Amino acid sequence: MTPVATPFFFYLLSGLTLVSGVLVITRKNAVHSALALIFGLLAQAGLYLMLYAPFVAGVQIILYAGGIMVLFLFVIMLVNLERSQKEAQFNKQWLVGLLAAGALGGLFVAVYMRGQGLFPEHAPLPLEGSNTQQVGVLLYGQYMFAFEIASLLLLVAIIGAVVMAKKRI
Amino acid sequence: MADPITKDPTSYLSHLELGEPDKTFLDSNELIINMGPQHPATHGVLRVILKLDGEKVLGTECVIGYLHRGVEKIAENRTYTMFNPYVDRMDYVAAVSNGLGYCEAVEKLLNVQAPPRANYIRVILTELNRIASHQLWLGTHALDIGAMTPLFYTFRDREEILKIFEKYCGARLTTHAFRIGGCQYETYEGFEADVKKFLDFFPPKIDEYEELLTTNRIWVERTVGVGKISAADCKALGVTGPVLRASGVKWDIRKALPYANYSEFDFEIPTGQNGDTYDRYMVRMQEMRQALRIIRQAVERIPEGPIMAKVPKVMKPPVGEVYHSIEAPKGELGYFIVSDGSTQPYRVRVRPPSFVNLQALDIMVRGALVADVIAVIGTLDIVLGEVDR
Amino acid sequence: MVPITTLHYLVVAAALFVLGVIGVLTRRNVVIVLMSIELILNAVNLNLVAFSRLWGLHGQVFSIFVITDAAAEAAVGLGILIAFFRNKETVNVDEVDLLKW
Amino acid sequence: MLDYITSYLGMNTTPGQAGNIFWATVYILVVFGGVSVAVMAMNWLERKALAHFQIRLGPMRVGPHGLLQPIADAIKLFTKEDIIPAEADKFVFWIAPLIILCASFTVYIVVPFGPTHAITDLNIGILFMLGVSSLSVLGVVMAGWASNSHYPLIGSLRSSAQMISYEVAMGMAVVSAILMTSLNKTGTGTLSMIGIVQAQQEQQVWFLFKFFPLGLIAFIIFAIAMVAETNRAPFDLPEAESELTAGFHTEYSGLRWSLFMLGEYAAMIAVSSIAVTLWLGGWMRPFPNTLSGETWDLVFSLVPGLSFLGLALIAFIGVARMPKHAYFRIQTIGLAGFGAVLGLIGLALFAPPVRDRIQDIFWFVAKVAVFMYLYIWYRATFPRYRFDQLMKVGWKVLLPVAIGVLILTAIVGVIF
Repeated sequence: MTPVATPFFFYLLSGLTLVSGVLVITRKNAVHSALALIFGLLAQAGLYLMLYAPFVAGVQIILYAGGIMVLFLFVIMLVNLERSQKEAQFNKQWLVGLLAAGALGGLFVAVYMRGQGLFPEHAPLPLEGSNTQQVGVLLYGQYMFAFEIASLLLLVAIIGAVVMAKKRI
Repeated sequence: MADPITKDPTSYLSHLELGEPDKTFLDSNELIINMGPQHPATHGVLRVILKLDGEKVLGTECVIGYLHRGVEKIAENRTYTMFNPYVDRMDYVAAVSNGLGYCEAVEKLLNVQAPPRANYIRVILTELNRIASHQLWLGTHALDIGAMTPLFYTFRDREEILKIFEKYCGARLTTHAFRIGGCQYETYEGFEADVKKFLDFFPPKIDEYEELLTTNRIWVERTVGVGKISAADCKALGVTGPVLRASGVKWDIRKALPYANYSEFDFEIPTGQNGDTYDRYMVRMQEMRQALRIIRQAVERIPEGPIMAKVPKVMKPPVGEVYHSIEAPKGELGYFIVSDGSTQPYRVRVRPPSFVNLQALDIMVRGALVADVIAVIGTLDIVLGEVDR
Repeated sequence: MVPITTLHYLVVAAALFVLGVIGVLTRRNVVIVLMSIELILNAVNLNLVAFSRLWGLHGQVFSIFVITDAAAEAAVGLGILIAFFRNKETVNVDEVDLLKW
Repeated sequence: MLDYITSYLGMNTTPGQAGNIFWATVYILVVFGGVSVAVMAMNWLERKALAHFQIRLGPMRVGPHGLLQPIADAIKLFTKEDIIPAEADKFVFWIAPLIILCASFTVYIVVPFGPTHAITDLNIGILFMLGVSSLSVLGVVMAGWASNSHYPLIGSLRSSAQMISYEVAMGMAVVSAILMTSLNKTGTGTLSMIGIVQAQQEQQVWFLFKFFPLGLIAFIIFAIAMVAETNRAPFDLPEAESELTAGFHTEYSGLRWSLFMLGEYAAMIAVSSIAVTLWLGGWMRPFPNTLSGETWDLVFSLVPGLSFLGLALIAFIGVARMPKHAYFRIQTIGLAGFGAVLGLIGLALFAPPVRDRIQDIFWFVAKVAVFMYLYIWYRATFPRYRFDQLMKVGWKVLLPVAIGVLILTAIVGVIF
């Protein structure tokens, strides 16, 4: 596949990602935030496709947009947030937080400015055609143990969520 | 029951023990839902206030009166004859039964007897009407549970009954078929042939309905064990009709206190054991077959003779009171009439089966799911015209 | 136009990360804080996938683990949120000041 | 420019893979337009077929045999007042139907109507389809929440729980089919929609019959789950009209409501095409093995034209049966014209170049149409499940069976 208009789509998708990121942290209504986050996640899936990672993009759509965000929306629907919409949206240390985040951003800028030359410019040929298979081989081969741990983590999370959220078990 | 004219909505919620309305339903897991009066599955203008925990029903409160026309009060300002058509408008899908009950009650008060031929005609029409009523019930009940098709099948076949009614008395629904003392009309030519044709036509149709539903897996899952009510609860609440019989009580006024000339016919009272929705369905299906059996006997034995007893033009029943009840398709339909000797009844009180049966709703749906409420409202077979009168 | 290099992706990821951090540090609503954490995880994912174009597929495999982790985190976090909301009728993070209630 | 346009025609791949923007746009327009027309046709067919199941006639007034009914409906819905409840969250209320519509139309990007007749062929095709079609649950949740009313809220909670639950069983069934694609000489499976059909072509068997009865069971699981996934009878609880009036779209009216319907029907066609691709050999004609050879190829390539001629014949029979009365003249002419158009299409399909290009699409569409008919049939026959029973079927019956089939498929695949 020859990529079409790569820079244009890169700027479009990354712009969407960042704008929706800003919306996530500024909206009053949590549902609007969630909606923005969903759009951000989808745009990011597009970025993954551009990075020749179709499998991750698919997982992103199914798990993140279709799974986790539904969970978020569910909880937002269950906890009535009307009261919290009327209260102050930002906490008292917001200035400190903003400064800290700014410092972090500055750190990133500095690192990228310094380390710009360290990235090899010519990327190796992407393995798009058999990407899923390669990922599968790695996942069930080299990272077998991590994979099992992840499944255990999910089990623990399920039990934990049920125990906490259910009134009577 | 709260006053339906009250503007204060919380006055309905008396026995649901509500505090202030909950802000969220996660917090308390309680949700108040207003089902009706404009709702596709409440069979008219019934309003049910449901208190839910998620989908589980914690309690119900029926609000009725949206179809109240003051039928009983109207009776006090009409003569006995003039009131006769009004009763048809109570249970409008079983108008013939209503008319029969009223006519017989007044006859009892006047102490006259309808002639035998009139009684046979009455039995034939009443039983036909029982079938029509059950057909309407089956169609709407199945539609409530989600099966669309039986509705159209039952309406197709109900049409045959309505055609007989129309030919007999000119009306299809609110027939006003009977008069005090007998029947107004002699049977039309070919009446017996029409009825016999229907008798042959209908049994395969019942099989067709049963084929669609009785063994349908989803239908069985939706109805077995749903809306259970014990015989003791039925008796305590005064529930009658197929609902009572499905709980295993062999009580049918046609057998217990025979009226018209039901004692001359040979038929059985179908009963169920579990008192759930499926049993009520089966009981009603059996009742349709039994009704056919009665009609067949009646149509074969129908005698010649007068159709009207001697009743005075101006009816002035002696001072006194009478209670007469018949087995309407929905249960015991009773008329209590007090006469002060004038041309107009002093008081008429109707005991409508739907109204009494509706009480059982709360017992039947507690702990069930929202979908079961619909199934139970369907299976109680209520007609709001009769509940509200 | 400048060809798109890995650095471009890294800059986007960094910006997303900073946005997430701002959200976590300044917002009071727990749901939005959790969503900001998702933003941070996504920024990490973007970094991993961008690097995987240079150094093989390990980054992509790791990003799948990160997504798994995000799912677990969201489930537990929202579970805590529901339990918290049931007891205190609020979703403000600065009112979570007791270890046990 | 002209070269650019014609250069694609010689290629043996989809426009998306060829990177040809012009043809990709054309394909997108054709597919989306075709799906919209199919939804309208489905609307008419559903009302008509359902009516005949129920001894009614269905729409008869607008156009001959109600053929113009969908158009009349569309005009009515477009001109209807668009009500937004005062307490609703306006933005979310506005965007929810769009999400459903986008989700159910986007999946058509990878639907393989033929070896070259797809907008593009992603190598995560099936994953993409499942993922994007699962996004419509977001629209449902938002519609229910934004309406700010109890019935839609319960409807959307039911709906999202149902869609998420059945997605699991559905995914398992799909995985067992994908597993079968890897059972060829090279041992590499594929997620690409075109690749899956080609795998069936290579292995000379529809996956429905592969490892009988394993493929069949997986297919049945998918066929049940897909009905639940699209909220159709007997799993139509989210919009169970006798319980929740109309479920999550109770508060919607006019254009927005029609967007929901459009999305729902488009999703039905989309999941059916997944089923066709995975188990029923996609665009392949029936009996490619037993009835092979030049003559049979020719015979089967005539079927599209013949079926259109058959439809034209039905239309002409309808013309002959029309009452001979001045009142029906316009209707008769209209029906005759419709029949003539069908007949002309049928004749055009006999021309060899058209025939070769079109028959893949025809077989694919014909197989999908069978599923569409099944949907209508279910709706006419079955009562509705209750919510807890629905969950029981999903989690306690379909999921274990699907996992069992998956494991057995893997074992059988390794052994043979």
